[in-house]
Amino acid sequence: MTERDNVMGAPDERGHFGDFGGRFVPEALMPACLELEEAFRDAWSDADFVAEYHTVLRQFAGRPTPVTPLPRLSKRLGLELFAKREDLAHTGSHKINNVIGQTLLTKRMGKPRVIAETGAGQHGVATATAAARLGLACTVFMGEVDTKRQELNVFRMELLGATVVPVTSGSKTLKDAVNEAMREWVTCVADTHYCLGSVMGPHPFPWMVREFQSIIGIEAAAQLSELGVGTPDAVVACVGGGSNAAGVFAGFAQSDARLIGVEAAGGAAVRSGSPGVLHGMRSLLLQDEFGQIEEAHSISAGLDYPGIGPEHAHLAATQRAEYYAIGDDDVLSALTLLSETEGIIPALETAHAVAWIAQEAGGLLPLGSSVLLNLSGRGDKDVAQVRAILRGEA
Amino acid sequence: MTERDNVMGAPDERGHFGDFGGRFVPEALMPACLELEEAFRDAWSDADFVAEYHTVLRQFAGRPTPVTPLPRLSKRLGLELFAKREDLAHTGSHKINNVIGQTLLTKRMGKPRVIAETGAGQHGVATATAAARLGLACTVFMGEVDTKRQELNVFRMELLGATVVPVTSGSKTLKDAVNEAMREWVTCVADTHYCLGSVMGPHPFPWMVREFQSIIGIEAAAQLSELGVGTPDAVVACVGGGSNAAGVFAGFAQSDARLIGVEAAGGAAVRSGSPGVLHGMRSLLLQDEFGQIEEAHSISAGLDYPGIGPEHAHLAATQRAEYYAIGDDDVLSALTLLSETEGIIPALETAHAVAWIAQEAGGLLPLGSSVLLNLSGRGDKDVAQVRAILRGEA
Amino acid sequence: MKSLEVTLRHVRDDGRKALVPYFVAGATPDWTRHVEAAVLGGADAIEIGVPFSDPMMDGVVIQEGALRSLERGTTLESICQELESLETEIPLLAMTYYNIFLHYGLSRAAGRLRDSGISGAIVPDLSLEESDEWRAACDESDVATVFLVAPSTPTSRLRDVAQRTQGFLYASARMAVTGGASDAGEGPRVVASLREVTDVPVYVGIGISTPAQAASAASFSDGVIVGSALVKIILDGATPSDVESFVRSFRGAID
Amino acid sequence: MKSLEVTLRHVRDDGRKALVPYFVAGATPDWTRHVEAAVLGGADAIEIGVPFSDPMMDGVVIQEGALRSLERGTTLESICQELESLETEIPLLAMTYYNIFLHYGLSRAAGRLRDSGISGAIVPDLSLEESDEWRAACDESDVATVFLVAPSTPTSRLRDVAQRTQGFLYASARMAVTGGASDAGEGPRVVASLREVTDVPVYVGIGISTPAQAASAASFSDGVIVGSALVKIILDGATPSDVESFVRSFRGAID
Ligand SMILES: Cc1ncc(COP(=O)(O)O)c(C=O)c1O
Ligand SMILES: Cc1ncc(COP(=O)(O)O)c(C=O)c1O
Repeated sequence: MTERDNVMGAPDERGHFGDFGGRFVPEALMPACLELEEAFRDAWSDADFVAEYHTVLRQFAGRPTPVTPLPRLSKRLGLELFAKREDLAHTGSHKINNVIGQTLLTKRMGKPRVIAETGAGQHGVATATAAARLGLACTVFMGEVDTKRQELNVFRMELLGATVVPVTSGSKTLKDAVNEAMREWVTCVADTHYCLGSVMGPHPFPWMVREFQSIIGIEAAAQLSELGVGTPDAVVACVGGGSNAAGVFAGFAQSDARLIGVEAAGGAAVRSGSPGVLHGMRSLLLQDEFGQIEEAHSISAGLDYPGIGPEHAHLAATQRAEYYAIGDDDVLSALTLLSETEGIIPALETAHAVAWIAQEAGGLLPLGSSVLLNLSGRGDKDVAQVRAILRGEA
Repeated sequence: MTERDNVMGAPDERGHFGDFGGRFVPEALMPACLELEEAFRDAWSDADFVAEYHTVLRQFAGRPTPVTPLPRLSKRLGLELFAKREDLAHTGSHKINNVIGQTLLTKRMGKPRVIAETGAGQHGVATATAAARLGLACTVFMGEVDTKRQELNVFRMELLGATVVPVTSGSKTLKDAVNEAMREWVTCVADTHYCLGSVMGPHPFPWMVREFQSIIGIEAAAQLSELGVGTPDAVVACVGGGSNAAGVFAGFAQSDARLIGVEAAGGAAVRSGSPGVLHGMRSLLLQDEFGQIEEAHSISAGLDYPGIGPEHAHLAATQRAEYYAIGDDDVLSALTLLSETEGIIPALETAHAVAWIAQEAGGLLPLGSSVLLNLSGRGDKDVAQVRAILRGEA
Repeated sequence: MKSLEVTLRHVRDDGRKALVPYFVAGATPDWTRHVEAAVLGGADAIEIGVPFSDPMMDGVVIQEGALRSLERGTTLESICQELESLETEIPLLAMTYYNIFLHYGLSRAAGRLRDSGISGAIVPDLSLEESDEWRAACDESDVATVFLVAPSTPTSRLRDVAQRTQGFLYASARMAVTGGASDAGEGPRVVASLREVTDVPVYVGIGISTPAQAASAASFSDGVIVGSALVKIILDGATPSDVESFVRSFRGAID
Repeated sequence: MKSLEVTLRHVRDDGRKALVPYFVAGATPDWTRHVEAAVLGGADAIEIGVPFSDPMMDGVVIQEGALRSLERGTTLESICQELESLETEIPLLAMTYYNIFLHYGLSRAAGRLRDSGISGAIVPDLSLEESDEWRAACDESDVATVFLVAPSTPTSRLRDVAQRTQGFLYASARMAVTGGASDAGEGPRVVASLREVTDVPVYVGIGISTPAQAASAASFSDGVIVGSALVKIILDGATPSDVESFVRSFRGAID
């Protein structure tokens, strides 16, 4: 096996991707992590489970999502652009892929309840959705600040029958919602699965979530071939925790495509972070000189996280993937650009990837390059915020 | 050809479906209607055009949308329920099918601009989307009352590069937006296509829009077969102008399936209307004893229309389809029901169809019936409104 | 030939350009006085607009007139009743949208028009293709059906419309709904094309809001129709004598 | 055997139940006085909580303590410096999350602990599986690594953890983060299982907030850890003498 063959393979038996990953959790949660790992290994090698996962993705979540050529934006930028349309998946982003996998696994483990953390609410809505579908009880932890910023997503979760718990500790945002979900999990691990929303947390989450998201890249690779494109020169995705990026990268890890992750400048764990341990994993984190975790700051709640999934830290360290950062200012014009030229309003998270492509066309992306943009989510959730910003009200 | 074979066939050469339909427009618009009819006939029999239409639906709009079994709701109601998932189409409803057809036709006719009417904004957003994709200029007429109720949809259209014109005449809602779009069209018909949003208006619109929407029913019939269901006992859709209903009915017109349209009680043109002429068509309309058109009143802006497409009037007259009405009160609980049991928050429009199914399970729908619900759109656009109502704020 | 056409051909044969003012019936309580004043001012025929909730071919002024009229409770029936007391020799035409007649019943409507002294009807949303029933009903009651043509009407179609119209042909000067306009529009071209296919009188309307515009339109046609400009002064509070001098100013310009 | 364990085994061998109060270092300016008071009150060892921004295993009280401490500018270094002036014979243990040590450098951290008189460390988010590096660093500096077990820990795993822990085994009485609880939890069962696999001293913690609870826990274990209940009175303004009598009340109960 050459080194390339092993890129984005399984982590080692303790969940390490090179120097990163692992399982840094209270002993109380270790058995649950071990049980989950075993359940996942077992399910993922069970053809029936895999078939059910694919059936639900197809019948319920709307997969495969298409790859859309972007002719007008391509012309504008001098590139050959394609978008993998996770915005068309049920609930409006790639998050549903992961929660469908995890809720099916929850059922298989015989647990009647899931908990989840959420920032802007996308993962919370997705989890509440998948839980409703299977009749699982669902509690979502959300920073109090975010429950106020995203009232409507709170209400969507409630409509779906979930209970939303505002988290008042720490910075009252995503990072603290994870802490609180972990604290809750300790108390109910016997009958509750913690449905983590990105490729982060203790082993097996970063690996499992990547596996559940790899459908994105697997589909996209096949679709690009059908379109006659073959391997694109670059695959570009925004990175919060890194699940949509990991999912799309997975389809191209063994190819020659450049893999490019775009972080929010205010949450750029690769560019501005250093190795550390948080939320059960060793990865790159924003932290101060004493190892206290710093708050991330981004216009997009979904990228407002001070860490990154451990596999990304490893892909960065081994230089298989490149990571760049985009500031808030460039995000809005990228959102408008894609909307006006192609009729697709992207999520603010996704707009980071668009902004990077627009900025680097003719730069880091030579003119004429073929580029696959992972269009991780739709912008409907962000429209009120964007409007307020553009009108100078926020 | 038996009578059934001709159900939902083409209208007569003047656009009549039985006693309904036709072309009641100012002479100034007659040439445009004739030109459009010719262009449509020509395009629709041109394999290249049809192929392009299908390619765009697939690559851009996310078709085919899945048929989703609804096991938990089925069990609750004692039916065998399936949903055709138009909520997963790009922009969140079936409206995109029609506008993709019409904008491609606009390009083919060499016109650089489209105009459209919109109520809640779904058709406006869809039109702005398809126009952006093709680089067409786009102006959307929207009742002033609706621009205020649906500020965010106004902003979405603007993000997509469209101009939104608030209509201040009459009741300042959908009906008046159509009037105003017609008035505008008179002034610019040479270079502008009027992209009508439902199976209404003068010939060829009701026919053409139904053809562009029939993809819903055609796909659904094939998908139900794949699921081993074959012909369902009933196909149920909500009816505003009637485009999603016509689209899904088209796939089952020649089958034994009952076709059931559900109107809003406050806009029930079949139950409470009478024959008349409005907006270029002869159909069933809500009108007073003097032939003045009455305003419709519904919790859902998309059903807030005093008429119905002429083909539906004909299907009602010939009893091929049945039409029922659901009041506002039953709509909210239906929305909650589907959300909680299946993890799908439907549009308020769609919730009318859900409410009817829930109400008639064991009644007009015998227990054990197989039922296809056309899930015409997602409820995200309505969440703020529903929340305000449930909290007693609206 | 319907009485309307006989009368209007006489007007033309007399070398006179026809002047046809338009009123929204019922927009003000004294609207029939306005009509009488217009007759005094020199009108050759009068268009009586019957208000409809959804006046798709009308601009803001006539929309406003229709709204006010409907709010006052105006109906086709009330208009016909009020017209019965109107003393005038010149032809009256009803102008409204098809649904009003359809709902009243086509034959019944045509009869009611005739009984209240109306000899013609203009139904802007009734296309030639859909007009058989209405024309049949009108035939029973000697009511003329006046059709419109527009700058967009192709020549082949002009002939068809001209063949079916009765009384006169209403030539829209521009691609627009009713309302003021500052330019001359496409009237000359439209009328010239019509001359090649018909000898029915051709009146020009849509956007004629000043005596000068009327004079120009009359120079190449058989008559002019003045709508929004007149409705506007009425909505603004014009007295019957204001209306009379308004109409007279147009009369003077086109004679 | 690390010094910590030698000391704590002596305590047990003396027939004494160990009392281990927990403090958030730096939560108040006079926190070292509180520690001294606890020693006077009868503590057998002290847990020194080093505040971390994201205390995932802690409930609201200790979170609040950590927040206050961080706002006061507390760092691992500042704590160690302050401890150097503390005069006490009983063992001190540092309790914090792994990132604090990792960031400081593992060997450097272990050395710094030892130099400031700390002989053990409890790192609740450091699993056995990930602990090799830290234990190696601690070995260089005679710092004991204390592991936790929970009611969820299966028997097979209890043995592994017990084999690796140094000084004592921290048995969580319940599936919960730190904070008060009203019931006895699963302490008896957990401790009983541990007795079958190890003779290392077993202390019970998590949710012990009253002397009565402490007495009950001490009856089946070798010692008790009292955290949130103590931190709470300190955050509420307790003086050193309040702390002393608080600890004394627990001492009395377990003796
Ligand atoms: C649309 C969208 N894209 C991206 C992200 C970032 O998450 P991840 O990096 O795990 O894909 C989010 C998170 O909420 C999201 O909603
Ligand atoms: C989701 C949805 N369903 C239904 C309708 C009603 O339109 P139609 O009857 O043409 O399908 C609308 C109109 O806006 C809609 O948005």
